[in-house]
Amino acid sequence: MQVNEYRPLIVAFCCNWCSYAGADLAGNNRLNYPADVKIIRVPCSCRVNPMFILRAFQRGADGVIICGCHPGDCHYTSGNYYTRRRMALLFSMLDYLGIERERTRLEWVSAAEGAKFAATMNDFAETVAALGENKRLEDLRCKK
Amino acid sequence: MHKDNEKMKSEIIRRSGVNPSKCMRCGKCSGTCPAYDEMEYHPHQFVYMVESGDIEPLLSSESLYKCLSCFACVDRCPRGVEPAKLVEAVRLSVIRQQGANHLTANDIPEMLDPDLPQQAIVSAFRKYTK
Amino acid sequence: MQRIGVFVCWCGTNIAGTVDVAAVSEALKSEPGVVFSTNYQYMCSQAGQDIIKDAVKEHNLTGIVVCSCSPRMHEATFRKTAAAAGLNPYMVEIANIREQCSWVHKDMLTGTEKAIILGKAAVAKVNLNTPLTPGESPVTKRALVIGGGIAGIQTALDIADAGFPVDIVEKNPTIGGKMAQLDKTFPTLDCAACILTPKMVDVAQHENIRIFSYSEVEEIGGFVGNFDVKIKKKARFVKEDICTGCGACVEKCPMKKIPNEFNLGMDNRRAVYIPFAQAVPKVATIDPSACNMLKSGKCGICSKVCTAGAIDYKQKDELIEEKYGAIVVATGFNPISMDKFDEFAYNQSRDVITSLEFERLTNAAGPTQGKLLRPSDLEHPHTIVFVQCVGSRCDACAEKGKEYCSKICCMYTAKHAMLVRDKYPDTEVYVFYIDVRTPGKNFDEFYRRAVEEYGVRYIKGMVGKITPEGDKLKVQASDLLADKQLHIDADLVVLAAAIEPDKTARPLATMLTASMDTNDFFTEAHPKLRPVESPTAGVFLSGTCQGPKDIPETVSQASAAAAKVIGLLVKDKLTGNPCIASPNELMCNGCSSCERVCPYGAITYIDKEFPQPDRTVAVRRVAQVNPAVCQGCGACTVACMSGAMDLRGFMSSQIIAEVDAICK
Amino acid sequence: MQKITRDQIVSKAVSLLQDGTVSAVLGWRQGEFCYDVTPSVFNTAEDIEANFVWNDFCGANFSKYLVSKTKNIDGKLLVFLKPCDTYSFNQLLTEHRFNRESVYVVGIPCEGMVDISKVKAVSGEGIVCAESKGAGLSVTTIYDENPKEIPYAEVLSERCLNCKSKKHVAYDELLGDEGEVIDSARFDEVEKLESMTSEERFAFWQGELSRCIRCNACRDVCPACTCEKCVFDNPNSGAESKAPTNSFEEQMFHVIRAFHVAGRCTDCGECSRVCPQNIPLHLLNRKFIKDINSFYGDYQAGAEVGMRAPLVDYDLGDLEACDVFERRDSE
Repeated sequence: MQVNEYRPLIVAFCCNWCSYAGADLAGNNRLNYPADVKIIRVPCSCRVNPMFILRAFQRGADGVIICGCHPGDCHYTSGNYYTRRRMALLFSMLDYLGIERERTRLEWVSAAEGAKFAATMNDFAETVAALGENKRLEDLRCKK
Repeated sequence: MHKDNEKMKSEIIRRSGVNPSKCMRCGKCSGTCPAYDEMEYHPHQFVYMVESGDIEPLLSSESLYKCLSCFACVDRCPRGVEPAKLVEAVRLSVIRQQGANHLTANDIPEMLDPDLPQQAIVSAFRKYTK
Repeated sequence: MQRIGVFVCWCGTNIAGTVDVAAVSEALKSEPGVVFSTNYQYMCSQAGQDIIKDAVKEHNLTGIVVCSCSPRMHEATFRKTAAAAGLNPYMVEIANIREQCSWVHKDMLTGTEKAIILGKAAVAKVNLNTPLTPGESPVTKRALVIGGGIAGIQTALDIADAGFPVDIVEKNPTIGGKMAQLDKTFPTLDCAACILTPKMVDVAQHENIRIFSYSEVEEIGGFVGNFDVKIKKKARFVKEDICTGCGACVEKCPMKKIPNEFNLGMDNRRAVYIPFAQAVPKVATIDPSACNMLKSGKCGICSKVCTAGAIDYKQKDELIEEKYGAIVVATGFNPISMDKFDEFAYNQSRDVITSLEFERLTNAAGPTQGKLLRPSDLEHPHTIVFVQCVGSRCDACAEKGKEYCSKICCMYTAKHAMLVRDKYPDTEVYVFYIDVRTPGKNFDEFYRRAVEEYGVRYIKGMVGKITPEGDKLKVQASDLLADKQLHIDADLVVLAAAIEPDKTARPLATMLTASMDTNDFFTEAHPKLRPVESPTAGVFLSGTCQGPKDIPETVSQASAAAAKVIGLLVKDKLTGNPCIASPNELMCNGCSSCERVCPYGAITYIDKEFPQPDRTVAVRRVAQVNPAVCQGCGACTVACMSGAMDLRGFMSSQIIAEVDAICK
Repeated sequence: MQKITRDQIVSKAVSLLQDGTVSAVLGWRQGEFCYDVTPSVFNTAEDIEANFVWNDFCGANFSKYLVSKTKNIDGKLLVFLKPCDTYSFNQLLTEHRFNRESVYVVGIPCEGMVDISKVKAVSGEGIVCAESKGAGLSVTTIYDENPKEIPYAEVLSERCLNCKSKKHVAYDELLGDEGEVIDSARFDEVEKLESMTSEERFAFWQGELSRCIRCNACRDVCPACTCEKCVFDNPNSGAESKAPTNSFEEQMFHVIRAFHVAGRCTDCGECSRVCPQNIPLHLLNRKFIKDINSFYGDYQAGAEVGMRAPLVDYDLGDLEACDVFERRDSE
């Protein structure tokens, strides 16, 4: 790998019960995905406050992905339904403000879907890398 | 499915507004049909044949004209499939093929006859503009 | 400021193969709060855990970061280690550098770089960790079972046998439910009463069980382990403890023309009545809408003939308040109304009946003493038509019927058809079906026997129309396989009506804050893994209130629910998960947003006084989280606009710190 | 212009105060300039008769003031609400922000309020008098004592030109006639933005939001922003910041603010009215309203008390986040 090649910074919020376990399964099966992806564990995708996502962008993240249990499978029965509404509206708003819509994503990954987790992360990292640096959103103060 | 059949199927589905894949093959439509004995293809077969794109035989079948449009099948279908509307749509296909008796709204004024009942105008309009 | 120790695990070569563990422990040394950092081959081993314990003592650590495998693997292990070293177990955070780093990346450089960032995020989080202690709440060792059908009976018996007191609330004068009305049961054909009534007697005689019959639940408060329930015992105008159930009052009651609910109105009962011979409790009940004495004060015969002196015309509804640790819902089902199905002439002919009515007609204790006679003229029917799926499997948009399969109809119809052919071989029996569904032990064999041994005629095709004509019912249907129209002159038509949850279930669900689906069936906490629990802690589901079920399934679920209740009641205290929501009252707006998104009903509101800077006192509505009920999902934290609601263990500030550490 | 006169309102206020129905009146009082009208609490009939103002500049939505002004009141507070204000009133009641019993609502019809910046654009600065005259405003400035007449159509504020409802959804008493909900074109502007390219939109918002001076006026006036402690004032919230330091901070501030009121915003337009930099903030709120209507069915916050806001509700068949753009592009 070239040292100077641009690599995006990606924050992934994963719910503890499905998607975080899915990420673990991807690890168990040694399925590669870029190291650009850094996972933050939350109990449920509904714990993800839009403020966290904006904060990540502000601090220089190039892409933010939220992963939760499939609809109907939420450990807490209905958390991901709220996530779905919140993120649908937030993503639409970010797009409305002229921020590339490909920088945000919401995916349902179950604990059994290690392969889907890896594939999703590969695809998302590639998409975000193709967009280049997150110039429209970053907060210059926080850059090195 | 043959391409022409596929096309005709989607045309009939569009015109009738019926979704034949909702059918669970209970046969209540045929069970309730007063014209059953007159028909070569019975209401449930109509639904099944449209769903599988087997429309040719329907076009040439007398059954099309045996349907009384009593809508008993529409009323009683537990799945809301509305077989009579399918029969009507297939019938229209045949009528269309036979001649260009398709109307647009603009054609109506010159055909109007003061003695024609309003209801007839409206129902003809509904039928021939589809 | 925290004093944090960082422990980087090699996991043999699992981590060390792709991550330079020494570099990671070295890099994390300079993170804020870190006073000690090391690495070791197997942190989870006894030796590894000892390193952690020693470091805690030696360096007075207040927080621990372990860079190792997934927290789903060893978080519990390291929390125990911390506790053993005298640290609060919730001061431990794990950086997952195996499953989410070394195993998925091939390159040492990127692997190490990522491991350091994940470690920094964990350190940033621990810096904001606070010691957490799980809340405790006492458990009232008593269970409430709502509904006294076979589901409620089985649940109550199992709980009571385990040594816990149980109360059954039944809205009817007797327990027994629908099963008491049945004749035989599939697929073994044992008589329902023969297997049910001994259980009813067991319930009545069990020292741990109280039956509140002719009673309803009025109000439910509290939470898991500590429910406060108000039960209304409706006045039955008979003193339950004195009545011997001799039936003298019933015999002498002059009001003889009251439709008998137990026989579904196919015969009559008196104004004072005992639903059936084996009723439990076997106590008479006076129907206030029919009794002359209660309506106009003129009669009083029953009081005169009652030698025990049990009749009490002045009896009032009684309100009972009791505490429970667990509540089991067993409210059961009813067949749907046939009013909307005009095509089947149910309201036009008495000889078109539902399957439940058919059960009573063939039951030896039923209106015809078990002789199969048709209701209109009490003649023996020679041609019987059974219609399946009446009102089941209907389109969601249709105005009549239900979308789901009622599950039990295929089997009981096979049973009915078989029994008719067995008792009356001269009878012609037709079953019109759409599909025959027989998934169950010995179910398909049973159905095949009906066809092969008993000669029941199964015809694929839904009946289209039934027209009463003279003393016959003209049945018109299409035989789809033979492709021909059938016209059958039937003497009796039996409709397999769809089943729906009892009407009392919906208001009960509201009282329990338990969720329901669009069909008013109770929803499970998890459709596969927690099928007998409601999402509301302490509320359990038994029988058809959760979905259509036959008797064996109902009994299995009833026992499963009982096992869950016993598992709860056996505890002296409930220890909660300490990672729960907690509101900052000073910031709370009282807006109810959090309450609305909470899947568990854990949030309530109180009006609380707050001293103001000007020495006055202001009263504000503020949220309260019940620690015994909250499961810690965090939905409320995002619904809360002011940020008053936070989640312990996953506080907003902690997550933001992680975000910042990753994005630095 | 306004159908209802100052005299009608004043006599209603005085009689309710004098017969003891209410103990104080929330109304409008003259400010520094003729077009500068400020919300104020009146305690005496004399004060009302002398100083109560009702004209084309009484745009302020009083609902929010009820949260603080009813806290320590003995008896009831009389409040005059225009139709759009009543939606905020209901929304605040839904959120239990004040006690319905402490308020006496008199609904008053509204013919639309004037945007002073639009007036100034025609008349120039230095306005000394702006009075209703026929179908317009008669404006005198210090530079020109001959009054200039400007038709209302030119100076009505954007929110009034796109008025969504003349119907009062809450009141104890109504002055004048009940109006109707209006089929307004208020989403046209949002649609225009949606049809731009991503770059154009970014440029548009960058142009608008970079003018933000973080004065917090939009938040302070917003009837949906009644938090005991606002996240922007809370050092622990992760969103606190008193002054913008770069371009994204405005976006972050305004996205968070719009998100916090999403599903609760009644589209009263106060944010845009008070913005000293004339940023069209309502276009952010309307975007959420439009999306909510399109994704989850029509919803008007505050139409009734006790409604479940779309963001604290869900449907099993809700739109997936990834289908959001497809939905919009197909519209």
